[in-house]
Parts: sequence; structure tokens; C-alpha cells
Amino acid sequence: MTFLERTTDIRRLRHWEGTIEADYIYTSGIAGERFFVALREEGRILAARCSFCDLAYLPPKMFCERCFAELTDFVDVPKVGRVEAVTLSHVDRRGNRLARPEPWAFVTFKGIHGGLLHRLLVPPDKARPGLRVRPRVHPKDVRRGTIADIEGFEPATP
Amino acid sequence: MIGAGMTLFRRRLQETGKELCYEAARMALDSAGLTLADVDAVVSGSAPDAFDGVHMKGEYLLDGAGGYRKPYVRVFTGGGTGVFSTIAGWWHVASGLADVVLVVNEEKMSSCQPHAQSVFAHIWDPILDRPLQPNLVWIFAMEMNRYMTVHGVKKEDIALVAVKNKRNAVDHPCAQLADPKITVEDVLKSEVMAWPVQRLDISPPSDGASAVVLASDEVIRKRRIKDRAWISGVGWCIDSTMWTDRDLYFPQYVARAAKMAYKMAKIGDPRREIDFAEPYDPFDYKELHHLEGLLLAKKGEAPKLTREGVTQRDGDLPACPSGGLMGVGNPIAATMGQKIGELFWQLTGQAGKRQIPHEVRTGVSNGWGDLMQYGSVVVMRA
Amino acid sequence: MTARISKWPGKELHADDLYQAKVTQVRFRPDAKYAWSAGEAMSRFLEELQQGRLVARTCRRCKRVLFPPRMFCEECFRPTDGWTYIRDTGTIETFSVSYLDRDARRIAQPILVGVVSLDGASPMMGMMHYFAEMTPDQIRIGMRVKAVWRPPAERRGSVLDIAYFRPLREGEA
Amino acid sequence: MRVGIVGVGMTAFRSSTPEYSWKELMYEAASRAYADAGVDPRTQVDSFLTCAEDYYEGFGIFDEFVPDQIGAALRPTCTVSGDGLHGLANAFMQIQTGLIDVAVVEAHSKASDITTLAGVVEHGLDPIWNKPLGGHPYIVAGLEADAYLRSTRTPARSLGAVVSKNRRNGLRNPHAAYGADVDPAQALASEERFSPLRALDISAPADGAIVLVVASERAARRLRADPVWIRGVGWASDSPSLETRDRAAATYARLAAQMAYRLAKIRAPAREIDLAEVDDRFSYKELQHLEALGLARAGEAGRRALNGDFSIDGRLPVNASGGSLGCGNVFEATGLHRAAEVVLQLRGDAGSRQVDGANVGLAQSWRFVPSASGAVAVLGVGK
Repeated sequence: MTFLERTTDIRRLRHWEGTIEADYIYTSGIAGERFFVALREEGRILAARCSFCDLAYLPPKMFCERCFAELTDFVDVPKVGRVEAVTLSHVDRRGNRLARPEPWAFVTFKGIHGGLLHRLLVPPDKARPGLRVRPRVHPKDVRRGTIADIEGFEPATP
Repeated sequence: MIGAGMTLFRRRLQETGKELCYEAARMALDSAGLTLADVDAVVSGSAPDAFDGVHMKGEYLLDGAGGYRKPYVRVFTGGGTGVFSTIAGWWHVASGLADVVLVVNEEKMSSCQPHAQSVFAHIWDPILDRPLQPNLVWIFAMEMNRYMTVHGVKKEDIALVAVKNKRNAVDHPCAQLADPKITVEDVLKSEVMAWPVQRLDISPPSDGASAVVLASDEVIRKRRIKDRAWISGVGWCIDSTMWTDRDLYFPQYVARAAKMAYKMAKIGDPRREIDFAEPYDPFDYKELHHLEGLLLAKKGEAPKLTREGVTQRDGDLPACPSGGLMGVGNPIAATMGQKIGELFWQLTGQAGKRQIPHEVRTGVSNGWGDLMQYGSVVVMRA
Repeated sequence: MTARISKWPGKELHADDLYQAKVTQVRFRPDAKYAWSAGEAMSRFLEELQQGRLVARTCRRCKRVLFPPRMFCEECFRPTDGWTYIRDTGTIETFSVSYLDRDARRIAQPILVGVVSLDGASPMMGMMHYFAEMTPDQIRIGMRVKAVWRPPAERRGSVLDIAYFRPLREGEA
Repeated sequence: MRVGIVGVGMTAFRSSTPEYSWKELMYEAASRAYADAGVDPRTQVDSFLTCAEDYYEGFGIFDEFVPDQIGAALRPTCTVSGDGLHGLANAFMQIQTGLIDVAVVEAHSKASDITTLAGVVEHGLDPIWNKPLGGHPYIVAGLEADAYLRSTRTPARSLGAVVSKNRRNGLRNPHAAYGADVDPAQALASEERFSPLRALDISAPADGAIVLVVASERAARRLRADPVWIRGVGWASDSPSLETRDRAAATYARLAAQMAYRLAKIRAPAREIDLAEVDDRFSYKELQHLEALGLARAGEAGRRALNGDFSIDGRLPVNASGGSLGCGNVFEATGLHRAAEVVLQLRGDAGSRQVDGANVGLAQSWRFVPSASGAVAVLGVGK
């Protein structure tokens, strides 16, 4: 319908290939710079605190998304966190099947608003919510100031 | 409109897009004497995702724009967004659905490598245009050439716009490319990019954000807000995608949008009733093109007005008293700071060193974009 | 803008801050690839280009010959009526002499590009393309031109099946 | 002032549409909508809105490529970078200002034009905090599904009930791309993807276009005898950061519904709403959304799904259209498709999937991974 004539020979239908790709450099920003320098230089994980809302944001933000206060007060995140949610990814980032599923977790920390989404460094059958975990941080000489300086979260030995 | 804010416009800023939004939005709220809790809804304006390099960038910018747990929507009409988002903000209030609306526009063009212009390779039709490997500047060169040829306009006259706006921008605290000493000679001698466009005919790519606060008359009355200007006309229009099928010498779509806005604002004779304008000026000739599209000059007459000084800040019809995109910078959608913000600041007498020396009561601005096809127009009154 | 605003936000970076990674950053290239269906009108258009012909659609209501071809008339909002060939000669409506490639890098030899309206299509209707066999001093709006087609074996069904438009020679129709 | 929907146009949803360019697909939906409404878009429509995102389309500025095929050349037209329901909400506001009498809302998906869909969705992740990790973007949905099921103690097998219902409903919908006779056990045995989500828990992409014609009360009554009224619209967003938003509950849907119910004067949604079309692009989303919308109590949607409460002849028919699981994921067109389905139901035009005696229907959408934004429309017929 719609047009007065239509092609019925499928071989005559064409397509045209292209991309809208470019290379990007994203700056970490004001709050991110503070976080990633502390991570790279000292292996610390910082949250940004809003004293009005009494929330410590992880990832840190330069502003409180609730009250719009500018956040300049940074606090250390506890060394040990807790797995709040888990998923086993059976495919890689492009959707190709993995030989062995990869555990991913959302990790929260006591007294901290938010948390971190990251790889969970345990065998798939050991990945479960409630696990006490801590970040495994790459050695200083290979840290570049990105979230990938953290390799993932591993079980925290008591 | 009861508040406005903007960041510095620079080639590269360290802030993330969200952070830029926050800085502008916070400034706009502060200037209106409001807090985020007073805001009922948020409108985001941002141009191609491919500048910042984030798919669904409206979602990404949301917290910085103040959209957390609020009705939030992004509108996008290419380069027309700088003025269009205010129109969307207007219908949020005028519909009665919101009393206070925050409009936040942002662009972070420095993320894109090797050059922000790489993004523009993808704005063309994939089958008809992209195989020719077009550069953004071609658009302007082709349109400028057509305009010049049809009306017999000289490059010297067009360069006068660059000179005026870059000089006006000296008084703008956010300006990226202000130049108090620039001459027509400098423009004409600058490097040829794509003839007839030379380097100093072009506004620079920039990072930046801007914001305005809109409120219903009831809120303004109740809170006794004195620094306010009124949106009295809005218009918007898109022309056909088939840009190789029309005469580029006149922006018909801008004229349509202007007529829509003038009708709403009950303006019968724009040249007499409008006191100043912020026409969209990503390239110098565009100011002339748009003065004509806005029906503030007859076709082909804008260069004459410019030559006679009519569009100078102290002229009879000041154009781009802010310094425009040519002088202040061109973070696409964030140019709301010059286009809409400047109307607000001029009409409320807050423009400082840029204040037009005589009294102004009615101003108009326009945005322009897509593939030479989008016009958005806002008329504001004191 | 007023005395109320004393500090304008924004932390400027220099090129080195970014390119020498003096500020922390993430580098990324998205995977955003497409195969757009050409559809009814453009499939035929590309097929005809490969044959060395330019094809348009006609609209009986507005009496226009629409090029590039489309299956619907945007003016009348109705299906277009039929296919028709137009000529590969036309008129330069506007042009530019470009020293820039698509990524804004400078090129040594400028290229001539612009819009050519095509004979047989409705007035002003045409396409963007390259111009050659003329110098930047010779090209002008209103110039009559003709398509130079690539050899049939090199044509792929693309606007690049036309290499460029050259000046129409005396006696050529 | 009331605002009515006076025309609906849809193409069939298909896994691919090689015979159509995106323009031609939109033209078909527009032609059908204008025929349904009996309007000439060139003389009787004041405003056009399209809902689209550049990377879904493959364009630097998609807005450029919109007007011609919907009759919008040289007319007031804009892109709302949102779901179709966001577009509908903006059309609603435009008409409420009195400036616009008749508006057209368009949304579409040409997902088959994208050859790297996972790459495009990944590009929506936060560039600093999430992108560098290099995971598939649907990990976000897997984590959220885990958090939702756990916090509400919803049995995982209820997801199978959702999948089965929606795929089977799709068989009754001639527009649906993925209608299939799937039983719950089949869904629960499908390949694992992002646990607890399996292959059949995830809607597959489809092409399709939807156009609605919307009018002020006066114009609506002039144009047709049986307009469907937009009783309320609402839209809202939670935190855009994956880390600081609610994961277990769909707060965006709750807030959007609150707004829509306020406008529609609905106090007891579970009693007053006769049918719902809610976002089910992952199976758990249907349950999570029903709870956020107040159509099921927190933690009860899963058990009610197992009881068959949400089937076409159940207590609250949900996604009688087949939803996204049955019709296909049409990205930004999802909400507009659902609104169109509700219109057909309320008009009695829903064929073999018709729900009897429905007077009030709800359409809800979410902006897909990685967003926490959504919109709600409450539609009604009569008075």
C-alpha cells in the first residue's frame, strides 16, 4: 500500500552502509578529577558529601542532585562493601557468547549513597548478593586515573 | 522569564556536561531567587549527541540540569535548539502544567576528536551527500555565496558583522573570541576555509552551558519578582529535508517562524515595533540573512543597515549586542546564553557594559539549524 | 550579568591538558555502524546511477518533477505518480572552493563543490556534487555544466558514479 | 480544556523492513493516521512532533530528516528526544496553551538499520563511571532484575508467565513481529543471558512507525464522533546515575503516574483503570512497572502474573497487544505504540485482542537502558 508502485524483486532493494563514529576524550570533570587523582595516587576511594541532605555520593558529584548544593567536601569510602545485586553476563560487550559467564555486581558501602557497578572477581557459582567485598586496585604504576584502575571487587577476608 | 545564567564559553572546559549544566542552572536559579525545590519541570536543550559523545545525552545531563525526580524532557532542533528550548519551556508554563520551569542548554564540543566538525560529517543524507565527504563549512559557503550573488553583496559588508560582534563581545564576561581591535581588513585577510568563508567569518566551537528560569505570571506576582521579562511571541518552523531543491538566498522557514511569533505578539510592523535583535550568527553573513528572515530588513537590505551603523549597539536596531556567537562563542544549544539570556538581561536593564544606551522594550531572537532548514523565534517584552 | 554575579563558572583547559592527559580522562570510540535501507525511491535512484542515468518522480497534483526522487510529494502529501529520466546537464546554483576535508583538516589543492540544478527536473531541483575541469577563478553561479560519469565497470550505484560536473562545451545540449 | 486523540496510524512491526527507507516507513504510518482522522496534514495540522534519538537513527542531527514524510515541510515541527509518550505529553501541552489546535506526534524504529545495536546502547552509559568497564549494557537490566526480584520476593518463574502471556497475545495482533506460542516453561528454559534474565526475557528489536493525531476538544469533536480523550499525562525521571537511583522500584514510573493520575483525577488506579499497556522490554519490567503504577501492590505483581490476572480476560488485562515481548522493541516508539493500542481498545477496534467494556486505559513507557525516565498517559472514552 501507500505508494502507487512497489518493488517485488528483492534483489533490487539496496542498503547503504556507514557509521556515526568519532574518537572521544571525556574529561572526568571537577568531582571526577578529585576522585581519580586520589585513586591513582593513593588508591583511595572518595565520596562527595552533601551536608544539607546528609548524603555522601558515590560516584562523587560536584553538586547534590537533590538540593543543588555545590559539593566540595570529600570523605573516604569504607574499605569493605556489600554486594547488593548480581548478574552473570553470558555474553561480552558486543553480545558474543562467553565460554564462562562473567559475574557483575552492584556494591554498596555503609553510610554511602550510591555505590559502584563493577566486575565481581569470584567464580560464577560463588557470585551472590550479601557478599562482603573490597576493591582490588591495580598496582600504582599501571593506574591511569580511570574507573578501570579498579580491577573489580573481591571477597573481603575477615 | 525571571532568571538566567551561563558558564564561560571556551574551546575546552574541564567540567563534564552535567557539571556545566549545573553551573548554569544554579546561576539562573540564584539570580531568580529560587531553589531547585521551586522548580516544577525541567527542559533540556542540547544539540547532536555526537558532540558530547553520549547516546541519549538528555538522560546523561539530567541531574546537572536539575531533573532529578522531576518531569524532564529534552528537545532538539539542531542549531535551532538554542532558542527552541525556551519555546518548549514556554508551553510547559502556558499550558498550566507547570508554574516554574528551568530550561538548561549544554554543549561540550571538545570531547569530539579529531575536531568537533567531524560530527557534521554525519548530519548529511547518507546516500545523497555523505559519499562526497562534506565538511560543515560547505553549508555556509554555499548559502553565503548564493546570498552574496543574488543580492550583489560584498564581502566587506559581511565582514562588518564579524567586526561588530567581536567588538561587542569585549563587554561579555563569558566571551571566547572578543577582539577590541579587529578590523574588516583582518577578516578579509584571514585564511580561506571554504570560499567565500574565511576563518574570521566563523564562530568557534566551544564548551559551555546556559540556563533560564520561566515562571507563570501568578508566581511572579505572588513573589513580587521585579527583574522579569515576558515571552510575548513564539514561532518555529522546519523546511523540507531536500535542501538541494530550494533557493538558499532567503530563509523562508525563519520568516514563517517569525510571522508566527509576531502574530502571537501582535506585532504588525516588526521593523518599527522591535527595538533590538539577537539574530543567530554562527557565521557573520547569517546575521544579515536572519535580519531579513526576521523581516527586520527587506531582502538584500541588511548589509546596508549594517554599513550605516543601524545595527550597532547604539544604533536604531542593535543586533547582537551580546557579541553573538561570532564573539562570545558557539557551543551550539548553549548559545541560549546570548540569544535568550541577552534579551532577558537587556530588557531588565542588567546587561551591564553591554546595555543598549537607549530604552528598549521589545526584543527578538532566533535560532537556526538542521540542514539550513530550521527557524525558531522568540519575542520578549520588558 | 549584574553586580549579583561576580564569578562566571567554567574551568578552562589548554590543548595539552587534554592531549597530554594532564587531566584525568577516558578515551573511547563508540561502535555505531549502520546499514540504512535505501527503500523504494533510493534503491531505484542508485540502480539508475549505475546505468548512467538520473531518475526523478513526478507529482501530477503540483506538476513538479521531483529530484532526488521520492515516493511521496512533500508539498501535496500524496504518493508521487511515476518515474521519469532527467538530463545530466544543469546549472550551478551555488558553490564553494573548499580547503577543508571532512575533519576540518587543510587540503593542499582546493576542491570545487556546490549544488547543480538539473535540466528536466523542476526549477532549482538538483544535487550537491564536485565540479572540475575549471579553475576557482572560472567557476560561477549560473554556469552550465554536464556530468562526467565514471566508466560503467567502476560504477557501484552511488552518487560517486558521477565523478564530477564539468563546464558544458559549446554546441553541447 | 480536553485534548482528544482523533487519528491513529501504524505500520506493521517487523524484524526488518528492507523495502522501506525510514522516511517511507514514517510516510505509511502518517498516511494511515491522516486517513483515520480525516485530516489533511498540509492544511489542518498546526504542529508536528517526532520522538527520536540520533544514534538510534544513525544521523548527526536526525531532526533534519523528519518533515517531508509526515507532511511537515515548512510547518512548526520539532524533535522531542524522548519516548513517544513524551512527545504526546508535549503535544498535549502545546494544545493546552491555545496556540495549537491540531498536533501530530510521530515515533518510529528502524532498528534494522543499526548493525551494532549493543554498541549504540553501550554509548548511552556514563562515559566516566560505566563505559570503561567494558560490559554489555544489558548488565544494567540484569542487576536491576536481580534487585527487584530479591527485594519484592518475586518468584523468578513469574517472568516466564509474563513472557508466555505477551508472546501469545502477540499472536492475536496482526501488527506484532514476535507473536509466538511460547509456554512459561519454554521461557524459563531459554538460554541464560544476564541472570536472572534469559533470552526470551529480552524483547527483540523491530521496525515500525506510529503516528497519532491529537486535537483540542473543539477540533476533536469536529473531526470525529468518538475521540479518545487524554485524561492525564505525566513524565518523570529518577537519577541518571546507575549508582544513585532506585534499582528495586521504578520510581520514574511511580512519579509519572502520580502526575497523570492527578490530572486525570484518578484516586484508585487499580479500580478505575480497565486495561494497561506497560513497558515490558525486559520481562521483569512489566511487573516492576505495574507495582510502580499502583496497579498491583508491591511484591504482588509476580504472583498475580502466575495467577493469570493480567491476561486478556483477566482482572486487569496488561499488554493485550503483546507488548514489546510480543510486538518487538521499537525503541522510542514504544510508548506511542502503547497509546495507540489503548486507543484501539477504547474505540473497540482491537480485533481478536479486544478487551470487553474498557473505558479507561493506561499506557506507560520507559526510555530503555540505561535511562531511569518514563511517561504515562491515561486515556478514556465517554463524557
